[in-house]
Amino acid sequence: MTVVENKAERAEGWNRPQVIEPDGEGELLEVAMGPHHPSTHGVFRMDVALDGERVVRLKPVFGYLHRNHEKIAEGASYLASMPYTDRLDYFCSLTNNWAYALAVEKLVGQVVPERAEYIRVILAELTRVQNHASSIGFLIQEMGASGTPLMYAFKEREKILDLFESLTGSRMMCNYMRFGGCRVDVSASWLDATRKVVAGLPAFVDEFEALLSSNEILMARCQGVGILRPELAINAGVSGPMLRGSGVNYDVRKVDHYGIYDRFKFRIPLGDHGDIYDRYMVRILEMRESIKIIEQALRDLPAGPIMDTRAKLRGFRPKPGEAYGRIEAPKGELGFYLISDGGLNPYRYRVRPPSLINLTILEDMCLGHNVADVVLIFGSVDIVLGEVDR
Amino acid sequence: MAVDQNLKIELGKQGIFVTTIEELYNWGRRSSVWPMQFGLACCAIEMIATTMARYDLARFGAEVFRPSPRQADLMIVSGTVTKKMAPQVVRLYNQMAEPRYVIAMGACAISGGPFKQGYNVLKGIDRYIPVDVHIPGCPPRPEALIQAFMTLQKKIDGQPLTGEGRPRHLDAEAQGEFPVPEQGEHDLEPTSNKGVWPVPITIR
Amino acid sequence: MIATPEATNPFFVNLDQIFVFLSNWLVGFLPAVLRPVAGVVLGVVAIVCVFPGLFALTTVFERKGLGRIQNRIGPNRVGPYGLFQPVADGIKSLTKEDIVPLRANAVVHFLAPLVLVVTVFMGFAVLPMGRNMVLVDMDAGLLFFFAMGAATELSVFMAGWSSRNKYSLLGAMRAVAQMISYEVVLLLSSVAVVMITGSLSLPKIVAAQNQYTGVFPHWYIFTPWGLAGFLMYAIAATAETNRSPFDLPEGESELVAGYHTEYSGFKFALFFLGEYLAMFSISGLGTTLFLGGWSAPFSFLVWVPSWFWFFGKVMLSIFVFIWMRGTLPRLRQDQLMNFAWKFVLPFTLLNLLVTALWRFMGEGWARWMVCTVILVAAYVVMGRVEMRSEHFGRRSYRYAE
Amino acid sequence: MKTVEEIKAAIEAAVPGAGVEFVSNPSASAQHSLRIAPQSAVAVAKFLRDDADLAFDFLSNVTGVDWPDKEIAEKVKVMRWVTKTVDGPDGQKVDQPVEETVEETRKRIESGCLEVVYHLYSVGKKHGPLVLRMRTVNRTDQVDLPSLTPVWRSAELQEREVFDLYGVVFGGHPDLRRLLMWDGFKDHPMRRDYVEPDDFEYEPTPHDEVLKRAQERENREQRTEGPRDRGLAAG
Repeated sequence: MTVVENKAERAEGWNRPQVIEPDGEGELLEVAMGPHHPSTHGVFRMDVALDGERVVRLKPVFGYLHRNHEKIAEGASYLASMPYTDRLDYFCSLTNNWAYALAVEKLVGQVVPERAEYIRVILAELTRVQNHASSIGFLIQEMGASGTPLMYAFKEREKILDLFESLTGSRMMCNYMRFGGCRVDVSASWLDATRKVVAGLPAFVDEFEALLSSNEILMARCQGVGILRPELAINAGVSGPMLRGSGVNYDVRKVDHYGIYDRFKFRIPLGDHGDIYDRYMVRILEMRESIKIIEQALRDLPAGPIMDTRAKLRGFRPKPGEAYGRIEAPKGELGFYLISDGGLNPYRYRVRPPSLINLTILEDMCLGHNVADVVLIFGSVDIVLGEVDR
Repeated sequence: MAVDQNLKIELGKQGIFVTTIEELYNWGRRSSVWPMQFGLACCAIEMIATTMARYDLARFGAEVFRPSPRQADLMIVSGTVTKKMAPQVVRLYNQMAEPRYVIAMGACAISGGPFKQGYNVLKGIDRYIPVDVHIPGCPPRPEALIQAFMTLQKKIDGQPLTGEGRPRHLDAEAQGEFPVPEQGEHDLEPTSNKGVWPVPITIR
Repeated sequence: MIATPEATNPFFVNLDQIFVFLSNWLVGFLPAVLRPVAGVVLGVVAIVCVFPGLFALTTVFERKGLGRIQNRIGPNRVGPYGLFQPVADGIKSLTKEDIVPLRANAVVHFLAPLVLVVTVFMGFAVLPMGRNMVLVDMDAGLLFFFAMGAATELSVFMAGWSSRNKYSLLGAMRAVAQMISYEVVLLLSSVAVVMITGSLSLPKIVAAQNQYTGVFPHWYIFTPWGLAGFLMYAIAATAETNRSPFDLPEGESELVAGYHTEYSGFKFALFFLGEYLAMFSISGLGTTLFLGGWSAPFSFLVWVPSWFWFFGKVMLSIFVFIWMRGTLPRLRQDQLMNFAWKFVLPFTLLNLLVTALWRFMGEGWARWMVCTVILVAAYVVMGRVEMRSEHFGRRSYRYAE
Repeated sequence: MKTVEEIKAAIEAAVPGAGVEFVSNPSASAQHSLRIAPQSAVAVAKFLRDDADLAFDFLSNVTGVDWPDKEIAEKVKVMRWVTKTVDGPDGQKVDQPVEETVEETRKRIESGCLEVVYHLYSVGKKHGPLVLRMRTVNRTDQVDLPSLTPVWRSAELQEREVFDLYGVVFGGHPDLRRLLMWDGFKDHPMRRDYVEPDDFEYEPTPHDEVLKRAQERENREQRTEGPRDRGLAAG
């Protein structure tokens, strides 16, 4: 196997993947992994060319779940798009809600009451915990562990979903946040239930780690595989745990201080190698930090209103202009870009999907690796097709 | 050729169990429905949740999710079928071995659901393949999927092996392969399989 | 042997030999010319009935066991405790449509599952499943077993190649590479037993282990070389039967269903059956070689029928297989091969040397000490070198405020 | 972070003839943007990325926007000679041409364009966003823009998406294919004048515009296909 650098692009350094030429003679085996394939988290296709079992070329094909979210949102009022955001990244509907609400609030300059901000933080961090747990579960599932870690993750996820359901009325599609606040207030009994669930989370993470982190097969499969260099990661717009796994200290919660994140004490875990294991560990450590944030938020939750009294939901017509709001969603930087022409509907509604952009460098990470590694690398990116194709 | 129910119950009390080929066959089919490991969108997550510890579809003997369509009996169309994906869904259905069943899970798989206005969204998978059970909801809860599963079992139980109402795979004249739609310049061609889905008439 | 009151009790002796008597009794009705043939036929029928039944039981056991590991219930709707689940699966598989892909090689596609099941069944012929319970007491029984076991590779490759499916082909390639590599280890680890026993006949190997010091048996697993050999055998057996963590040939997440991707209906069921039968036969052999076959674990338990011990030990190893499946992720192809050729095989060869030492050092504590020290030292050194060369290990992480 | 005006000055100093234009954003977010000329876009982008102070190394978001051709009706005051009856000097009525200002409505079509918006952040300096915009000449034939993928790899898939959904052709993009729709698809569905295939049944109780469209469609179908088989639907 010879790795040939593409000379024309060497000047730019990281802009194109290296070209790998097969050693042996004979044809390459072209395999279309997907759109129906057990490992693609839904409907995603990778056109892979294999030399033996080694990947020589990999072209992702998107769009199998392109549901025209942006087009529909441009024909609907601002509030009517809120339920659609739930279905973007269907693991984390609450963070999607928040990102959209944040963008609209920026557009019209609305303030959010303090209690609502705290509730948002609690829900977003709970979402992060359940998303990371299940994404790790899927990753290990892809490694062939016949579902046991996934079952453990989903056991915990169900508890968190119960909290969501009792608060918002739906397990997955919460449709909870509003421009200038939240839809319903949390009750004391909900808070008690949340405290109970949160108290059990550290034990769950410990159990998870005891099962997985020092498993030698897991280490052998993950360490040194799918390395992503920090320069390339930044240049390719990679965000979230992927970026931090490559050792880049960039977390929108710390950079933008949106919401009230500057009031909480938490740390950003960083990996040094940028391989699958680092991404996995960054997710585990982020869960621990999220639990700390939830505990602080539950402790400090103030009383007060949950909606800005000046907020207007019906006949909502922002002044002409535009706004780009972003948050640190569990999968990375989730942004909404809105252009208003003064009408009832947004003139342009754009989602910056972290899952799609994190896939830009999929080929770079996979080249030269095994088919089995491709599956793992893809799993470690942690995507949701609803967000990739929108 | 049904055994008299009363006689059967009476014999059962005496410790003699009577069955017919039909019953045995249907019992076998219904007790071992292996779904295909196939998810499309949001509903797929609820489908996974159904197989997980709390809801545990395995109780019905249906936890053996086969990744290969050849070995699967049940296709759970879980989520939005886009026009880009529809030909593949039909192809996968064609690849499955008879007897095969389809559950359309969620509003999108039934009718396009909230994304009905979309230019790339297929307005219901029953336009191309026959669906046995529809589950409403966006997404349906895991309980709903279990309910659909039990409905499917009931449906299988009620099927005679001969005569009118026999399942498709025992009908020599029935259609076994369904035409795969082509992706045209603006839309899928044809937009529906008229043999499976007669265009509904709305009377206003 | 310490003769406990029960061991000499005619009732227990009869119970132990019940199948032998039964067979002799049935054969007794026939003319003397036909008796040897009839005895074999009867044995074949017994094997063909018992092991698929055990297979059915094991599938339920596995699904329930995995369920227990994963905090759920498992099948419980079909029959009491879900016990009829395999019956339903069987009826379903039998009546399901059989698809042969258009471009597949139909003959080979048809033969592959048959080759698998038939050869696996033939392996059972030489396994002693109880006192005097062996179908063919062959002098070269072990050799026969391995000869039959090698045919499974052929079947897997036939299946993968004839399907004309890329995933099948990849799966078959993986399977062949993996099985041939581990076949070597499987054989060499058994050679140690042959060296000590001095016979390739499996009943003789069991007889050699069926002795007791105090209450403890003389099983080979209780010697340093035997333990090492058993561990290597267990690893190779897991790989040979394509079980987790060595289930690469059908690695679901990457190769859809591996070599049997294109198989449906009853042919697929045959593959399923063949896989489990291979598990039984390889566990049976492991039991025979290292765990004393049908002999009781303690001298005061010899009154329990010998066939009970054999099947008990086999099911115990099946349980370990299931346990591993519920716990461990899968290895990668190159890691698997590295593991076979760089660690397991050298260690097995070393074990042969140690076995030879054991054989010629004579009785006494010295040989225990020497053999144990050599094996432990080799294990530690080789393991360290292996891990260090790959740079694996736990890591520490830094935080940014 | 420097203000947008300062950045504009810096760009003009570094890239002569950059043609940068300041676009104000009147909304509360106050995220003002810079419109750059397509011919100097790559140079500007490289400067923004490599400049030590700005260091916009993280391209977050690429958005396509469609500004369709607008029909502008404007009232124009026109001087015109009008014959008017005026009182003549001798008391008689005389027709005389008089210059007069008349209001007239004129319709003019303002050519629309496709716009691409880039949101930049800096990972090292932790500032942003800087909004860059580029416009094509029109929406039909001159839809070329330079690709910024050579500068930020992050634009690769997003520019493909804009090409797919809006039809902006990015020169210099390494792999410009459709991203979301299938390859044989001909339209650009996110454009505002795109007509989606009318292939769904309307809800049981349509009203207003939806009812109109539903009836139109039914009429159309009856004309083309004739009466349909009602047997199954009735049952």
